[in-house]
Amino acid sequence: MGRIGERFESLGAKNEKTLIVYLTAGDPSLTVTKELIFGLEKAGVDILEIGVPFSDPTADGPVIQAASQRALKTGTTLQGVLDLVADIRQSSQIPILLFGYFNPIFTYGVGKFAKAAQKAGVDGVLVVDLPQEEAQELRIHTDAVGLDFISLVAPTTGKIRLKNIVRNATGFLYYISITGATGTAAPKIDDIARDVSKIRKLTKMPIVVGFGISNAAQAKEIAALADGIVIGSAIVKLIDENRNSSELINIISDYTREIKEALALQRYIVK
Amino acid sequence: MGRIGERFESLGAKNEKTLIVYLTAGDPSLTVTKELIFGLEKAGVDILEIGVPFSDPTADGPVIQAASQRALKTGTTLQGVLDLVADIRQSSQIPILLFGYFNPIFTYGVGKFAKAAQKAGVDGVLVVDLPQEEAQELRIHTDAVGLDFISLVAPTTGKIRLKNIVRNATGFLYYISITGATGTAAPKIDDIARDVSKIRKLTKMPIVVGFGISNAAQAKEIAALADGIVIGSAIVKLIDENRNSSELINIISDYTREIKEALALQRYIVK
Amino acid sequence: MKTLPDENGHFGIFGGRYAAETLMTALLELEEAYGKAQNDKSFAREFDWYRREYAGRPTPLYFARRMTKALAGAKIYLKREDLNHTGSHKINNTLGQALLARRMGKKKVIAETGAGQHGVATATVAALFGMECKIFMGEEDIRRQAPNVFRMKILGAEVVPVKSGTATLKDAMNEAMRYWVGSVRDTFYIIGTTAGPHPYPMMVRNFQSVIGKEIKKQLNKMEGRNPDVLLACVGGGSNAMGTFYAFRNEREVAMFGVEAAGRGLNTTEHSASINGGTVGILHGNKTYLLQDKHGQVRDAYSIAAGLDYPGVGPEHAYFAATKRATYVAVTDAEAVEAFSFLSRREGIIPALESAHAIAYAMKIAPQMKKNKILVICLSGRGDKDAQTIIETNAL
Amino acid sequence: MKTLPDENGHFGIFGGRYAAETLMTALLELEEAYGKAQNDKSFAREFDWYRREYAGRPTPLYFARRMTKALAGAKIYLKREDLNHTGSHKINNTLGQALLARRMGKKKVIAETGAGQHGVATATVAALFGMECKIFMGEEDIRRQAPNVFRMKILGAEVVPVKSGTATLKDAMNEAMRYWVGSVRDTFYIIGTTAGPHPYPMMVRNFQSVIGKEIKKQLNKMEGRNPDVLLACVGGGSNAMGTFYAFRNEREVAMFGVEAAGRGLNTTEHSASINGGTVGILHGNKTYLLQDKHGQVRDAYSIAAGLDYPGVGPEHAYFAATKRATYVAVTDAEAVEAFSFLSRREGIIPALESAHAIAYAMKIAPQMKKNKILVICLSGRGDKDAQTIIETNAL
Ligand SMILES: Cc1ncc(COP(=O)(O)O)c(C=O)c1O
Ligand SMILES: Cc1ncc(COP(=O)(O)O)c(C=O)c1O
Repeated sequence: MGRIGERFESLGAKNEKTLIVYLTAGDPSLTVTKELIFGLEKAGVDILEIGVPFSDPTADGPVIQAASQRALKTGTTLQGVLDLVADIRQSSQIPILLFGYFNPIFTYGVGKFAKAAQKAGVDGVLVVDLPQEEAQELRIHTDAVGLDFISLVAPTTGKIRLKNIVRNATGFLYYISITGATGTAAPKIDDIARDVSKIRKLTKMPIVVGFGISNAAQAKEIAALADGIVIGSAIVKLIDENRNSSELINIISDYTREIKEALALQRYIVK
Repeated sequence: MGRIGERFESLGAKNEKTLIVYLTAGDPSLTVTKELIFGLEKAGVDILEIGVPFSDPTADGPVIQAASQRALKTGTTLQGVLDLVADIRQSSQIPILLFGYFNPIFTYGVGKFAKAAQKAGVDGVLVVDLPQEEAQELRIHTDAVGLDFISLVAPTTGKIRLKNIVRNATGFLYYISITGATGTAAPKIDDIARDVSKIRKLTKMPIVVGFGISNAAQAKEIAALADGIVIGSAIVKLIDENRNSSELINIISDYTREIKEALALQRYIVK
Repeated sequence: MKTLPDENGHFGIFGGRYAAETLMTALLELEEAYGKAQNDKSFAREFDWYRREYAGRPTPLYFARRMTKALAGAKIYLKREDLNHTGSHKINNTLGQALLARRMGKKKVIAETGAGQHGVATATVAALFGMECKIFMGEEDIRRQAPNVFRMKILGAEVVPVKSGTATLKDAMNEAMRYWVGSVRDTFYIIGTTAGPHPYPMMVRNFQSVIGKEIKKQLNKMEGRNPDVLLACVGGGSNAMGTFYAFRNEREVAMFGVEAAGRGLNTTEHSASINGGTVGILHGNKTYLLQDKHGQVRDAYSIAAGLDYPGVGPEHAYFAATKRATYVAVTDAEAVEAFSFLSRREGIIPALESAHAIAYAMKIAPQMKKNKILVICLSGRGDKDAQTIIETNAL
Repeated sequence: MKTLPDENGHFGIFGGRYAAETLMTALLELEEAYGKAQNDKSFAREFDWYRREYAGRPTPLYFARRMTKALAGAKIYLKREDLNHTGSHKINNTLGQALLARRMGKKKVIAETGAGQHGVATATVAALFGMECKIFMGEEDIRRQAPNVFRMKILGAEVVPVKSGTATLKDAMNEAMRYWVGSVRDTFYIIGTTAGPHPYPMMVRNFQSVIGKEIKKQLNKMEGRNPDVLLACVGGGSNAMGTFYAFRNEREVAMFGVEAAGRGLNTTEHSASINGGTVGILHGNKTYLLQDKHGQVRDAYSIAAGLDYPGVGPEHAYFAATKRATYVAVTDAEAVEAFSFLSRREGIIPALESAHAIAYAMKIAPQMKKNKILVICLSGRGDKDAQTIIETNAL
């Protein structure tokens, strides 16, 4: 079991929900990303989802699109992100997931990538445009080096398909809480409750919910239905709004801490 | 025989060439047209060709088009032109030919027109867009009241057609000296010589040449080949250029006199 | 019905050959050449080949299901002249005349144009047959119909701006005739509608009559019978006469020609020569004209540049006088509404000219029984009218 | 040649279904619905009816006499897709997809567009079938292709301006996919070329394959044999694949796909994904892409907005890799020259996209023997390109 699984296990043992935070590597620069990551870790984030910028992020809403564009403009590359992870690993054991699109990985070379990622200290990958039909191309390499390959489940995912996804899943299941690109709508609690319980019937694997969660109240409410949640666009937006502020790290940390605390309170609530 | 035939006869007897001058009635106004006509008569013009303005003068070049437009703008109508002729007849016996397009006449009423024209003292009509194929519609009325119906012969008129035209002609034959709208090109002497002699072989009727003659030298040269010439666009242009001059009548008279004198000299030249 | 026109080009009291003597020989030669071509199977073969292989004929007779449903009356078919090469019925005629010009050994052609559709169709056949081409167009129309001006230039034609009069179609035709008077020996004048001196109205009608012939054949195949009503817009009248002609002797087929009522028949701003004009002579023929009481031709007006003409083909005048066809008129506003209606109901953007026919169909179809068949000539596509529609703020 | 793609939409190493999980169910449903439609004669009948009666098919295979003569080599035929309703081959595909959408009970359609031709063709079928329609279009393209934007609006479609990236086709497609991710339950995405995730490349190919089937039939009737060379421009590749597909197993038929070399293959300003790209994944499939060494997709450039795309249909990638077809490229300047050449020689104004195919024909036809037959797919008409040509000062 890798860092991701361990984290879910230890939090689960405490009946605590997992907080995953997404940020785009290189926005506003890799140096700041590194500082942000340390800040987030201190603020209590459980798993980091580091976005590898891509020129054509077709599953992302305007906030993450813009972040990717900014990151690319400052020269961020997949190699740069791997180097960043390696650098972080010098002083931190926080579980790290790379989140992105297939083309930069394909161009890097799938085999080479898996090895380099593992060596840098990456724990898992989530490739938005690699559904199970195409996943083998990368998985034969990531599985070989023990990287988790995180699968997405959408509200539109059918029954049979869901079974297959669950069967092949590693790490955790990522349930997309809206039918839409990242950050483009507010999740509906009832739908999430229904879908998560469907998934739950099929597997004991951790289930996290992401896409569109933007504040502590939402986070609390949704986390109650699953094993964890992902905050993405909300953080990216906050980073952008405060890019020139000397307080950037504090602002992000405070925001994150608030959410983490909201989640932590949940363990005292009877489900 | 009407005034037109008599004029050709008397000039022919003196071996003198006929000078026909065209002007657009109502340009710049019917009052000025009347003064111009008296001036022209004094300057020695033999036959007057009075243009009845039409909105769509498709056989006229830019100079006469513009004159027609001006005349229409000042409210000139066919009735106005007939009244003008009647007015002139109070004091003058100069042969008068109306020149124009069929529609104003048709709208006036062909029978009514013929009678009114005859009564006003018009001697002949020349309708540009009434070739022999359509001429009967008007001729049954103009013939009935003894108006000359002047026929055009073009450089493009074929042999058989020419014979027919000549057979039905009254007054004189009007040979168009250019293949083009009025005033749009300079006539070619050799072509005129050839064509006029062709016509001459078919008839004893007077032949005049018009379209594009603009100065005394040309007039003399062309008149030598025929029984007379028509000056049109050149006069209309001169009227327009001097419309605001108190010397207008003198200028037009002088110009005309010069041409008339050039023609008069010809009788001393052996043909 | 006897075959018209007579040998001098008369349709009853209409038509004829009211042309300057300079042009008469050319008109007679044209008549003769056309007569020969009509009797020459190789001309028909050639013409057919170009119509089929180049222009894309036959055009479909399309059953407009959603339009029919929306109007809840007669069954509506659209004759898709908009699908012709260059986008309107005009090519049917320019192909015929250009082939004739070629037979007559003429290497230069001229034409007048208003909307630019006939100009484009002429420039097109001139390019196709390697002829020199001059298009006369009013300066005002050049402004209004810029895309078509550009197409003509791309095709290698010279566009001659006409400044006289109101600088629209009538003036362009005046100027083309003047130019022809001066160039008649080597130049063929391709007139764009069933107007002008004989033999043009007859010849253009015959070249366009393929429209009605196809309708007859197609509808008989689909419905086993003739239409009850034919509908077409009338500018000079070539698409309407092309639609009507094959049915002239079939009394059971009612025919409606739709004129442009512009800002209203009760104003002076319209182009409804039959509904709002009187008999007169213009551009070589006798017909209904918009004119004042002195026989001065009035300026026509319509939102559809191709209908913006103060006369109408003499055979339509004859059809109107003898009541073989009925002539009605629709306003700018009705045409614009119909333009939008057809675009949104059928995905077919009609030319503003054709939209006049659609507009009239919108009036009568609902009053017709469901078993009645209404065929509309969709004379052209409306791409060219984008600018005009923008200016109406109809969107 | 075995039938491709395989059941997962792969053409050799190309193609596939690299799509977000949210879309997967829709893609699978689409595949299933399309499979059913393929086996349903009533779908074929319906599709045929609309192609014939509405779009105006079959389009002529026109023997271009004057072009052939001018180039003094192979006999040249033009497949006249420009004569289709809306002016290009795009309607072949949008009709097919809209009929499928109707079968699937979807009442809303979306599409991306660059030149606007696919947008117009989509807005058209949406109007025809009474569907709600949104067209995603880059702001830069909206500026360049104003007449088409206007046509879409007239047809009742909403044109959604896309500001992201370089605001051209790639970005419009990104945005359409994003919108689809959010609306997939009731919305059908009509992709405009042989790209996108499986089953689009296969489905669009099949819908467009009518082009080649007609060529085969028409040429065999006229010449008794297959062409020696097929030529078509390649943007996403739908008109080219439509042209090629019926001949894929006839080895004697050479095929050339013509990419846009823009300002030159040695610059970064072109759209030649096969000639100047490397393998990658974009918009749901693996293919040749213009990209940097980090796998970031580069901006494409071409004077022809419809070719201005950094990818190419996966089946073309496969044809290129297996050498079944040859992919070449011509520059903006060559295309503009060909645009003018065809306009003036044949009276046919080609789309700037199609002019790329003409330009390559101008290179190879003179080197071919007179008894060889060259068929060019004239994918669309050039009316839409007036503004662009004005800006080049080519006149
Ligand atoms: C599409 C279209 N329809 C109709 C007309 C009117 O001409 P006609 O009455 O000769 O058919 C025109 C003239 O330009 C036109 O372009
Ligand atoms: C006329 C025309 N040809 C070609 C293309 C390129 O597309 P494809 O390669 O899919 O045929 C386009 C795209 O807009 C087009 O409009």
